[in-house]
Amino acid sequence: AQMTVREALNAAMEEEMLRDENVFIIGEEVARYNGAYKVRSLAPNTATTSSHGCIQVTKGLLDKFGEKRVVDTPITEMGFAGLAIGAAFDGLRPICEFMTFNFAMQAIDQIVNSAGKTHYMSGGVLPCPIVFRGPNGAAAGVAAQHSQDYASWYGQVPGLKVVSPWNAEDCKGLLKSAIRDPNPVVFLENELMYGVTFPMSSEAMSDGFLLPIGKAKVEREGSDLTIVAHSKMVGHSMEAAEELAKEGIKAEVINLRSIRPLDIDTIKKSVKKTNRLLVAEGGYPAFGVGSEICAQIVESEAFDYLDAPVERVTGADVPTPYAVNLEGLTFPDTSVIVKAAKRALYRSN
Amino acid sequence: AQMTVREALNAAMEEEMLRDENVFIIGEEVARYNGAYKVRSLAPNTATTSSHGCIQVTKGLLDKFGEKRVVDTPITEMGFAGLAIGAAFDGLRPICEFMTFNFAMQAIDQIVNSAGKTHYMSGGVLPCPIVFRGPNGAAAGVAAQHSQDYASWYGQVPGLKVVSPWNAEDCKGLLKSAIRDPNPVVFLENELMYGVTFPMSSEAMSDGFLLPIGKAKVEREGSDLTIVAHSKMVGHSMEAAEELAKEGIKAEVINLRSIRPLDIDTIKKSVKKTNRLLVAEGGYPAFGVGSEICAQIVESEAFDYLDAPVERVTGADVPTPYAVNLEGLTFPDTSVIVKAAKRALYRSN
Amino acid sequence: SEPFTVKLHEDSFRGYRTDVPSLDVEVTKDELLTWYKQMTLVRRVEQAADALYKQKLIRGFCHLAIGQEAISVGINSATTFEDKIISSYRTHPFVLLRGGTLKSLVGELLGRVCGVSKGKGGSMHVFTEAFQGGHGIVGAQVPLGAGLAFAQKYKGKKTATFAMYGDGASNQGQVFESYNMAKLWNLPCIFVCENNKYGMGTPAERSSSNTEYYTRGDKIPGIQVNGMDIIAVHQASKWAKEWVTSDKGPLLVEFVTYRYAGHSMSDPGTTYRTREEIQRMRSTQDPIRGLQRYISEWGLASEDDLKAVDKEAKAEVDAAVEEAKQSPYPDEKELWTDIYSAGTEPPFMRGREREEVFHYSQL
Amino acid sequence: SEPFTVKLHEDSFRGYRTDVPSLDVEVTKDELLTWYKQMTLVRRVEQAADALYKQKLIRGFCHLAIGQEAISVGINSATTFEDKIISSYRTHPFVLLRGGTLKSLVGELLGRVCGVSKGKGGSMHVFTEAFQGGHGIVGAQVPLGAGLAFAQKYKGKKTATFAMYGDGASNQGQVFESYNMAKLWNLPCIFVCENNKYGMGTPAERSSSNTEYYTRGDKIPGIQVNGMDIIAVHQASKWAKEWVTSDKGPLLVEFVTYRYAGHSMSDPGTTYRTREEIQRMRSTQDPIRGLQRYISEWGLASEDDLKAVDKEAKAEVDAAVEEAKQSPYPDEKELWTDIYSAGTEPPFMRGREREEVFHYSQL
Ligand SMILES: Cc1ncc(C[n+]2csc(CCOP(=O)(O)OP(=O)(O)O)c2C)c(N)n1
Ligand SMILES: Cc1ncc(C[n+]2csc(CCOP(=O)(O)OP(=O)(O)O)c2C)c(N)n1
Ligand SMILES: [Mg+2]
Ligand SMILES: [Mg+2]
Repeated sequence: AQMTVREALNAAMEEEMLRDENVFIIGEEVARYNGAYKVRSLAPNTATTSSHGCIQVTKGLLDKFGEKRVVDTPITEMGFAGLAIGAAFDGLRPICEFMTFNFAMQAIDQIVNSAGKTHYMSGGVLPCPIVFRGPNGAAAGVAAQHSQDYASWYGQVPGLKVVSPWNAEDCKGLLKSAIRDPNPVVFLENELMYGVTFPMSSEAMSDGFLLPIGKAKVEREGSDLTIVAHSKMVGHSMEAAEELAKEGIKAEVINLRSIRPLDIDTIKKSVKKTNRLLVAEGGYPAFGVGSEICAQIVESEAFDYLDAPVERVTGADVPTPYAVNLEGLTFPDTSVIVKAAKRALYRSN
Repeated sequence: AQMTVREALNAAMEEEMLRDENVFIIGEEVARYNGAYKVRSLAPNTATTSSHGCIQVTKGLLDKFGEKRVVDTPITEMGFAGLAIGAAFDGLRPICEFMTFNFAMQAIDQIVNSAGKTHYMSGGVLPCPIVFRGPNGAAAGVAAQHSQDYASWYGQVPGLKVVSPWNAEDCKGLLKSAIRDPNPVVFLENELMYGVTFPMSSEAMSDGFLLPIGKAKVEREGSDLTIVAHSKMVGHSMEAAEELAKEGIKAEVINLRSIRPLDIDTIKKSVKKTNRLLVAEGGYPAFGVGSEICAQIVESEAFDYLDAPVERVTGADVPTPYAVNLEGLTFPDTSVIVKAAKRALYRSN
Repeated sequence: SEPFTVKLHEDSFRGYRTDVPSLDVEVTKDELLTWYKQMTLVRRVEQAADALYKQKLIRGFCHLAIGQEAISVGINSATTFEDKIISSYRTHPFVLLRGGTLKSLVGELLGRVCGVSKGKGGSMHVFTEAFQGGHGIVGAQVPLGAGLAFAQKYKGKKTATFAMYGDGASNQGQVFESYNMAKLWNLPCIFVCENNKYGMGTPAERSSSNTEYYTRGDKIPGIQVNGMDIIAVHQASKWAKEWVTSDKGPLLVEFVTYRYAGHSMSDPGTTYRTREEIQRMRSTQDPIRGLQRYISEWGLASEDDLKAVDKEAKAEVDAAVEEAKQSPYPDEKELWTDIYSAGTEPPFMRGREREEVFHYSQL
Repeated sequence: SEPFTVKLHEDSFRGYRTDVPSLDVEVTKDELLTWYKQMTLVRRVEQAADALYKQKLIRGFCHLAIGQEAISVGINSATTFEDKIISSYRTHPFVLLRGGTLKSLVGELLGRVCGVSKGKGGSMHVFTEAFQGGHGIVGAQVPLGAGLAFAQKYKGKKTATFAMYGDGASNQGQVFESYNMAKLWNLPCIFVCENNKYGMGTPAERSSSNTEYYTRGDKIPGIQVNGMDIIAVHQASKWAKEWVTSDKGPLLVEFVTYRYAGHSMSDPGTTYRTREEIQRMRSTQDPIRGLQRYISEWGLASEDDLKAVDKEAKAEVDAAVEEAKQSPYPDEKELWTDIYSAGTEPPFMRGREREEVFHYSQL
């Protein structure tokens, strides 16, 4: 079978809502509005218009579950995130949708301080089973304020779990796990991926399909170089591996899936085999996912296996510009990964 | 001469307010309330009570400059930060104080999106000369929500400059530079340092004393190991260097001073000399200052000079607990730095 | 004991878009004596906290509710443990009133393992099964409270949430966001503004363009209540609970009160208000003395009886303080527990350097 | 030309805690014709944007102000370039009205170097010296506006700030925080709610527990204005500016209006409202036709004159679109400029991998 990322997310929510009365969805335009908040996506291999605001991600759920469980909110991120957290304190299992994580920045105090820290500060008295989800990072042509990647920010906070899926299976299996997790989970989708279709195994189609949070997946095996990526960059990394293969280079591609917990063991194992590491991500370079993985590898026994500097492929250190040519220079693509990969293999320069 | 960190900050503001009519201070309890919001600090070599909320940092300024220029706000971080940014858009030079940067999380959308990105998004039409300041990281015994270190979060954002001073000279020279800087500057103080006295050179006492944002300072020269630190950890690093010296180890200590721009050149130069690097910070370990410095060193020519893995000394990966014994295990101190330093030198384990 | 009716002072309530609760209140002797005892206990424990702070046994912040005892006791008296109460950092009383013990409260203040939050939260962060905390970020608890009410409604429970905040906190945007959602969705949420006239050193008039806090909910009706009179607080809280549980939507309740001490222990509390003002409030408005006067007037207990209550409270508190002091600090393993729910942690977490690693298999 | 007095419809204004502006408005023929021309130009350029978006020449979001032209033109007519105006992402008109050219507006939409923001901001982020943007985070512009007003007061200027937001945005907490500070500090800030009945797909009643937006400032007086009548908007804006510049503190102004198109270009705009509703608004309330009727009624211009204006507007827009299309994309160096003020950048910044480094010495 096949599914778009959007359908996979939708299915995950529907299945979990069927399974557990306490699961509900809350956010802006999640219920009545039918997919009208879109931004045109100019990325190749996506539909020309992809949904922004995820309305299409929650499409149909209102009809199936009614207004009690699919709740449209006013545009008050801090307020409705706090409200959802309060509901989780009482044992409900909210799925709190942000139109994008850029808008969640208004609610980040609630996510980090109220959801992330209260369980600890209360010595375990107040649980917080909640999922915060929505598109993270850049869409196409929406400029600086709408294009930030928050993986490392949330990933920094003990008390949160942070997931950044790539394909439809990831989305289905990880979102279902996130909804069942008794901890607050930040679930970072990618708008440019919503319309992309992926194959689904029959296992993945079943409503019992769960993927473990905190485990990376080796998407492609290889022996010459390890490429670690999350979200949309996994796709580019797979393409890069394909290109490299044409030149006889065997790249191993690891789909990180979770940012916290970070599955460093899988990466270490791979690096010990390949002796070369490249991390690809779409966010700002500084204090990013690549930096952390590099640091963890360097301070581990894998350090001694490194035959080349760890390469970081990241978004450029600029507020995302609108102009198409400049935007093109802002985010990495397959060719940038190939370039850095070859450098790690000393085949260029 | 000598000054506490608090006095140095106060002097910097007073001098710049005298120099430029457009500089004003805005924040909670900055004007009328006289130093009453304190938390007891139990750290050694600080006064038993140190100011929280920086009231004492702005002490006396109301009397000198009046209510027009020293503005008490309601407890509305997002609102008054936004208001201050709006004022900066019109050419004023606000010093926007947060009682702590933990509370600034409510305003972080304004800081990042409105202050940090608007100049770029407007192609330079709207300037934003503003300083956001206040204590960052942990005070003593205030638990998880009041103890986070935001250096790497803000440091990630192109468009912001981020300063994290250590001693009184740093504070004076860097705060004055921050106030004069035409860009938004996030100025991260440390409450546990407010009461600490440092010597001040006569140059530093003058009202023309400016330190450049983006330049680190070698606080102590050495040849065996480079210790990079910012804020309070510089003091611990200096103590650690002293202890190491007793065993004949010559540690070089670099006071980072700025988080963005990050002065990697000074670090590289040092690492090429010492071949060993340790980074000490008070924040969470993941995606932190140490991770980024490690990554930048690894991807630079300095990588080839490293004779040992880069060591990161950080806060523990836990929401800060209140209990004194647990809190003690949460933040690094001199002995943790010494331990990791010796490991980098292969003198332990 | 037998219920009887007392008449509140006619200034006890003011209404906005609503009538006010009846001034005739039905009470029993037992109730009144219980409240007396509770308020006395609350004050005693706050005084003990004051002393412990001065002895440097309490760290960080410590905010006392002395002067404001009628509010916690009065709200509690009108609710069951099925109702939810959520508030700020000035909430020691609710621990005692809602399932915690004296020892567990004091233990928390001392950071001991016997504390309600196992010593991890400290003074600002106290919780029980029936009290949802204990929150240190000003204003953040208000949407959380609206969420508790949301859950009550979702579950079809006929219970109420009291979401409490101060006069200073009342200006936080998220408070208005919560009002709006609660009204739109008809949540059983009582927004309680504990107006003690100051937010830290800022008098209400300097923080709030409208200091009639009960009128700030726009379309949400509100009442103002004399928060120094326990019977008025009780009556108002009962009425408010009745209001929201009969599906009339949210309500604002402003309790006008006064904090005797500084904002927190490190604030002398006398730079932004006069000693006379404090003295006047203490001598004319004190909630414990006020109830004492009622009790004497109505002949429900003798002065000696009440003195005995006070003495007993003091003794209980003293004993609890001693017990709590004997309680150990949390085990070092507790550093790592409760970050995530037990059994759902990552395999390990990192300490301050790469060799400090905690493996959950060690638990 | 000679001023003459016209009488507005008696429903044009409603007041909250204040009288309303006079219904007698003094206008001149020149003014009316200018407004006609401006509204026509605005509509034409929005229609051009619509077409360009459909041709995929405009990327991302594109929000049109068709139907709402009277508001930008009317506010602008009551202000000078010394006044400040700040708003959301639906703000193309202000570029034209306040110092930008047609080409610089269209160029921005196309992401060309001739754009008002050098192509870096796009449709949502347009600015001129006299228009403070152009902000995409809903609600964030409101405290920014209060800050502009703060600066005006600080500098002792007798000017006003119009801080604009939508019916959906009106529920954002920071809007209330801004009200409160503006009232406390008596800022010359006019809070303008552009109530076009929907925030994206949500009708006002589902987002706002009080949909009379002009009454939501609590102690701040407010007026509601027919936002489809340019003369009413002009009159209200003049009156509002007069109010805040005479130190009477802030004011709320709600303009009741309607957006003809979808929320943004990707929204057909017909799933959450009926086609009939849209049609009714267009045919009975259109601001341009409304002014046209006045002009004919008062004999200020012939139908042909007005048609000529329209034709000219269309020609101007068409020409600007062609010119803008000829404008190059920004030079690649522009990726790196304006992150920091020129001359205060770090020595270099990092691109997507370690060899992509931009040294500012390259500039
Ligand atoms: C978001 C945030 N800003 C600032 C603070 C610091 N702070 C703690 S209590 C307080 C005053 C609150 O006053 P009020 O709401 O009246 O409550 P009261 O202390 O009088 O009970 C402030 C400013 C905080 N904890 N959180
Ligand atoms: C903080 C934030 N949340 C959500 C969005 C997405 N969003 C953009 S416009 C909009 C609707 C705003 O409606 P309204 O304020 O009525 O303005 P209108 O579009 O009608 O002019 C939403 C939800 C955003 N940009 N920022
Ligand atoms: Mg108060
Ligand atoms: Mg609208």
